[in-house]
Amino acid sequence: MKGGTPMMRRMQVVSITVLAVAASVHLILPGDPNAQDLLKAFEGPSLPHPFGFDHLGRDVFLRVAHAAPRSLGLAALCVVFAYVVGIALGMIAAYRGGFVEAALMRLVDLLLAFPGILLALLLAGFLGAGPGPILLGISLGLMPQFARLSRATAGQVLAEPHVEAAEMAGFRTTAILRRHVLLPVIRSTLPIGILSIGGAILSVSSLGFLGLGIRPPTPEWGAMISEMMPYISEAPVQLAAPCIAIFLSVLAFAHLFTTERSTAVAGRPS
Amino acid sequence: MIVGRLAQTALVALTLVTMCFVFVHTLPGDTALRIAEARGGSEFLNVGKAREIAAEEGLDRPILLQYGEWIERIATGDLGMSLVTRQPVASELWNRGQNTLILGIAGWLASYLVALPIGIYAALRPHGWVDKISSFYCVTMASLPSFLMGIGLISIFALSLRWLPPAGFRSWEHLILPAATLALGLSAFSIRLIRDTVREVNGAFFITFARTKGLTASAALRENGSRNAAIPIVAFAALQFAAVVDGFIMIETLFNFPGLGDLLVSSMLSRDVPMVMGAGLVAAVGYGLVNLAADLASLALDPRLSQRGQ
Amino acid sequence: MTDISRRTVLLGSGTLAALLAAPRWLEAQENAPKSIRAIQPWEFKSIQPAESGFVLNRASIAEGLTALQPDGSVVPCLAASWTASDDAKEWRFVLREGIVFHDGTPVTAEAVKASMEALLPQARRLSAVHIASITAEGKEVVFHLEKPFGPLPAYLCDYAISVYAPAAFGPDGQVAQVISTGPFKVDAIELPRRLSLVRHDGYWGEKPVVERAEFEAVANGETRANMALAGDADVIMNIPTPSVSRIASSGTMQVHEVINPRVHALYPDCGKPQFSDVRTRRALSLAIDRTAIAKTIMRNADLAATQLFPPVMPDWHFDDLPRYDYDMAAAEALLDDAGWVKGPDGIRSKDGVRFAGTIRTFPNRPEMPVIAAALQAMFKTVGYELAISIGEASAIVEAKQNGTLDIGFSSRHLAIVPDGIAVISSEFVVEDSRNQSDTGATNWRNEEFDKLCDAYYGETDEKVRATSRRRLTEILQEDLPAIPIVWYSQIFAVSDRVDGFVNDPFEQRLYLDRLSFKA
Amino acid sequence: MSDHRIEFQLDEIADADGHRVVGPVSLRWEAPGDACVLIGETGSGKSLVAQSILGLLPPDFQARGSVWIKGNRIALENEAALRAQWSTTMALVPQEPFRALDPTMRIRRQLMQVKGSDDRRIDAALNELDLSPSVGKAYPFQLSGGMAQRTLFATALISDASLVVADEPTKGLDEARAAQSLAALRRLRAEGRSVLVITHDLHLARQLDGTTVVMKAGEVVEAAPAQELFANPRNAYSRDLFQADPSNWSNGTAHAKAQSKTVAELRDVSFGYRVEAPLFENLSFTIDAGQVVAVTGPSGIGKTTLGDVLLGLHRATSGAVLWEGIDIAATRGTVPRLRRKYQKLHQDPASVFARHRTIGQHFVDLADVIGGAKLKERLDQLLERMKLSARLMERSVNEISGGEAQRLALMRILMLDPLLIVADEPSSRVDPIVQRDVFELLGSLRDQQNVAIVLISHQPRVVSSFADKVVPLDTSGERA
Repeated sequence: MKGGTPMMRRMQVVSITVLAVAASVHLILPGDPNAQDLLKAFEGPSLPHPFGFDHLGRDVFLRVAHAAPRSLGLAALCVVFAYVVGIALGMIAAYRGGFVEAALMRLVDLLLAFPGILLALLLAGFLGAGPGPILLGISLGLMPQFARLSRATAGQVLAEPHVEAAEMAGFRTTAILRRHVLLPVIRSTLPIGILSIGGAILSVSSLGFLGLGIRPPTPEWGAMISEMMPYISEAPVQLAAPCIAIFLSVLAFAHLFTTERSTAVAGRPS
Repeated sequence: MIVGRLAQTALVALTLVTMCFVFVHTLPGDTALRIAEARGGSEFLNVGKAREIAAEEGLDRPILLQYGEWIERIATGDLGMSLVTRQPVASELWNRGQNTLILGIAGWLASYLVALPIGIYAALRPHGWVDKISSFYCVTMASLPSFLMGIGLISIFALSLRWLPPAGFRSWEHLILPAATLALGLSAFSIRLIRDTVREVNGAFFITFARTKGLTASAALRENGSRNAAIPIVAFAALQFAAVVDGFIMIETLFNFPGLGDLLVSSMLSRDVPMVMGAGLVAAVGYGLVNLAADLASLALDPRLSQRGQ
Repeated sequence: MTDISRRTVLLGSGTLAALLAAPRWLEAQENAPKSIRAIQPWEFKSIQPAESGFVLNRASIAEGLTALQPDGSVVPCLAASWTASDDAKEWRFVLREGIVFHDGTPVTAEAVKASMEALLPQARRLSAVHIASITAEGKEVVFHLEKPFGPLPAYLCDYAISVYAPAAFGPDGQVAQVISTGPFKVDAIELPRRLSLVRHDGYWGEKPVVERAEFEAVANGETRANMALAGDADVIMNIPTPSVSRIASSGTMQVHEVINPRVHALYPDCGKPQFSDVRTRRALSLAIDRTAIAKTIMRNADLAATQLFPPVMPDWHFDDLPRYDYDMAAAEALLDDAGWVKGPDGIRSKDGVRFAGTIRTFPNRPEMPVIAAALQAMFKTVGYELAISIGEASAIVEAKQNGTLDIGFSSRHLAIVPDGIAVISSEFVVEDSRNQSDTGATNWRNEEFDKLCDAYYGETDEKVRATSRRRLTEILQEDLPAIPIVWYSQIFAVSDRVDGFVNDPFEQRLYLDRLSFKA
Repeated sequence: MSDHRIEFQLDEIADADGHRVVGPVSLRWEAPGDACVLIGETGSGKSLVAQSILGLLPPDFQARGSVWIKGNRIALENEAALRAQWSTTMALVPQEPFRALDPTMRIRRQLMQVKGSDDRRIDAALNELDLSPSVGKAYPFQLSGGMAQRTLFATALISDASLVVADEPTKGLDEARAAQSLAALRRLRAEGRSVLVITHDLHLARQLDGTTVVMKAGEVVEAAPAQELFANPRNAYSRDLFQADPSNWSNGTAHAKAQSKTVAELRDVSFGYRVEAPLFENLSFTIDAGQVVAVTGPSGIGKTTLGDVLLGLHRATSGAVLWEGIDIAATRGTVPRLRRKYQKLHQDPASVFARHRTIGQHFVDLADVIGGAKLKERLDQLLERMKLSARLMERSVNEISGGEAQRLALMRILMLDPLLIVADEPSSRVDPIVQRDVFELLGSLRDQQNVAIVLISHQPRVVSSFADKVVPLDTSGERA
């Protein structure tokens, strides 16, 4: 996170604050996010209940707050999983070359051809709704870009003389990969990894919106939006709250690593 | 290269279709019962009826045999009949595929018609107001899930202003909102890429050197820049086009658009095995063809690729 | 530098214009004569009457010998009249004069007989009738039954045995082409979503006012609500309740509501230790705040179920039946009585069995998962832990088959055959040849109930039948093999452009033929 | 002032903070076809001078001064006015030709872009520079480095420029190709174009025979006509610089030991990448301990690959490589032990240290193969012997000078107690003074530790003064 203009640095501080608050605010809030009181349904915002009540009389603020660590955590977990597997595959492909590389990269192409939502949909049917299929579906969708990027970087680094020098010194392969290749690969892919968390939040909420998210009544932003959609005119605040939560957290991840180029790089073919 | 790409496409398609097949068959739930429900509705479901369907359609035979038969049929170009509608899969795929293709092309084209001028202008006037506004736009759009964009567009243009229909596909007006949803999402990334690429090319030394030959800045950029910038942009555009398949499921659901994504999901839910496999095949082949087109475009644009073999 | 971007802009707008001008093939459809556009939620995946006949009847394409009126009465349709023998084993239906099929061929007794014979094997509800044979005698179609069967005219309203022309059937005996007798005939079918209708000029009754109609399936309720808000159709069926006030206030379409012969009910597995004791079923029923659910979720307090059958089926609805109370204290007391003890987490258990289970429901009717979520909280208060599983309806049947069902939450149409006995026997009578549905009560058996049902079919004395109905509903009320939650109201949005809308609570027909455009 | 005279007066070039980094420099071309040559080591500011005259200074730099050309005075502050001279009075022949050429455009079209260009002029220019007309149809990537460099000269020749600025016109080129660049510069002069050449190639400066200006740390230390300057440099730095040139090295080091022990041997070795024609075939030679074997030949002939085959980094297509008489392909068991004894001194010494790690970490790694105790002992010894500070160990490669990198790279190899070192173009990327240093070190290694050295170079001048044995690689692949 070195460098950047003061504006960018300020944005980073704001982003980190937003994410930290989002991830922890539920800890200090009293009350059960699933507690319902049908008589309070659609009650508007008030001071103790700033986002009002939903169609089942549940406190929307509580639900948004409790959904945050789950959505953010799940998204981050998807990326971590995809990232670790992706760069491992990428580095192995680059190091081994030949058939291994060709086979691994065709596998990656195959995953790219497979629509991520469809994969999650299939897996949800297969494993039942819940975090498991979301994790697998989204991770498998994200993994190819990390594998490709890290293969490219690892390929470049492996061609550098310091790797050759290390090989000539007779070091073990794992030592060479760890000391000479891993860090440059992480450096070149980590910003995109962090940016992808934003995308993963979008995917998690999209799946939630399609009804494939976490089992009810556990709160989840996408599911909350789809639940509140019919009441758009009656309960606009209750609908807007999870929308804004998604928007802000994705925005926060986007600004964690804003440089001149990074925004576009995330979606860039490698 | 083309042959290689085609072979790869065939391989991807086969694997994808096989995965679809395996998935549909390993999904929990009784296939025949699902088909019975899809045919006759959720009420008065009957296990006996499901058994009849299973016997009629041969669903109780060994899975490998069913798979083998499908592969054998596909080799002769026959996609079979839908288990649910009992209509030919091919004609349904053709109808839906057409719709999806029209939607995809419209959304994709619209996004580039907007992104190209904005991206180029922003690149030539860095830190100007177009650059700033477009950066803000990109970050904002990239932070919104596509379903929220779609809901927003429906609320404004269909429900409040009543300019455009909210759902279905009966006229070109029905195309505007889903295509716009698609375009907004795509342009968030393409504007940035175009801006960065054009800026990079504009700063390349061969542009400066061309200017030392006596060319004006705009002439140098036009003559030496456009092709160099086009290479990564075209590659990215093709990648985005191939990636819209993912967006279709959401957008077609949201707009009740009779396309391939919607078909894929509904046939998956109703366990319409031949339809799922057919749709998977079309998706994979489509993806492969788009990539092939991208390769050909790169080949045409980048002499380093086309002349290497000579 | 500017000339580049200007050039690109010009190029861009040119292409955009070309793109927008291109789909003329789409515009052509808009220039077709004005037609009525009706939207309903159910996709039609086939043209077989047993499967999608409800759509063909609803769209006024197909008709049967008898018909069900919006007021619940069974009236002559293709049959002008009918008579039954005293033992109710021989039924004669006299056909109307001069009726023609959509293809212009006359409707003869032979044709009706052939159509009946072709469709009966698939028409599962009709298997309750035990038809020995059908004969065509002049203008009469005669049904010879093995057992006496009083409610036959009501059973003949079933869409699965509407009458189709001889030319409609393919060589395999399946319907290959939709050729029936209704006021509209099929112009084009695009499975599973679109049906184009054109006026059947040879119709025997009052001919449709408009020449054409479009009948379209839009499965997503939200989308239907949006279409209503945008005024994108003339009649829209199944408007989701939350959108009603919005549509009403938007002024584009009128909202019509009527209570249907339909109920949303829980089907607990009475064989499971949690539910084998009727006290536990009663306790759960007591824990349900039906009024709150009806008010906040269904948006209509009148929909809180007081018994299985809603008032729209007066023969089967008894105002003086004891109502379902909402009484948490009584519920807890019943459970304590039954030996279910609350644990530290507030969930009860008995003999190591946890008072917990999964409710299975499906999202086709969007309010059902919401009701399930409401139940989840209500049951938790009395110590029952409910997990929710939302999937396809067939998952309930399957769970029932393999014994994994705890509670099914389904919606049931009570009057596809207008006599409630059809649904009662198929839902609650076990090991009966008439039980053609696998969606009903699970592991519940009541001998008195079975006997009463059996006798009801052969009974022709209306007084005896009324007593039986009373007793049957009482048993259901006491023993709760199904726990009704709410009834259902059909909500239509109807465009201001059209006149003549008929609101049929039985969902049999949309009466598109009565609609006309306002001048 | 005469219309033909060109005069350049640079008062200073200041950086963003206003500090002077270069200047003052004044150059003058009395008659058309005159040449000025700026020489000096990397970082002496000679390239900035060239950029200032063309109005191409990097954004943060600001030049003060003026240039008189064709009777006009143009202030160096006025970049727009300088740019207006492009092609009509001034032309640039940049270094790194592949960055200067549009990769997607055929050469002829790129030449057509020059103001006032036409087919006749292009044909004439190509002809003058010994380029075949087919070059016009080629894309840049299809050209060799030398050809690409000459197409840049062609743009200058086609233009009307009376002053051509050539930046490092021989950088990275082998001797034969460097000679072509020299010929091109002479052609330009013969055509009446005045030239300004920026180079660290003393040979080029001497051959071009114009006014030669020696720069150090942004300042001119000496300026005189080439013959005079080279024959009799007055400034101490100039003398140092000239002394370091390989052609001035004292020949024949005190090396005459006849060691019989063979460290490595190549037996009928051939190598080629899969589809292409083999780079070399049936090559055989031996390398004895304490011997210097030079591998020479033009660029791209496979010298580096030969070195890699010898080091076991590439596997020979046929034939055998033997280390101490053991075939490295056949006997896997003993090879790992010998592995670290066969080392390579890379072309760019800094590149053997990963940028993301400190220098010290690279040395600590060696404990894996030589053990922790030995590591400590040798490290201290070698630091002293190489006259290097222990503080360097904490720095990353970006924070050390080229000379230090060279010594550290060599030291890293010595830690492994090598039998043979392949030195790959050890002089091509460094300034003459550092270059001489390296050779002195290598020489002492050979003498004191009996290390065999394989010297890969395209500079016969370097080789002749140092090697015991020469293996020329050319298309025939014959051994000496």
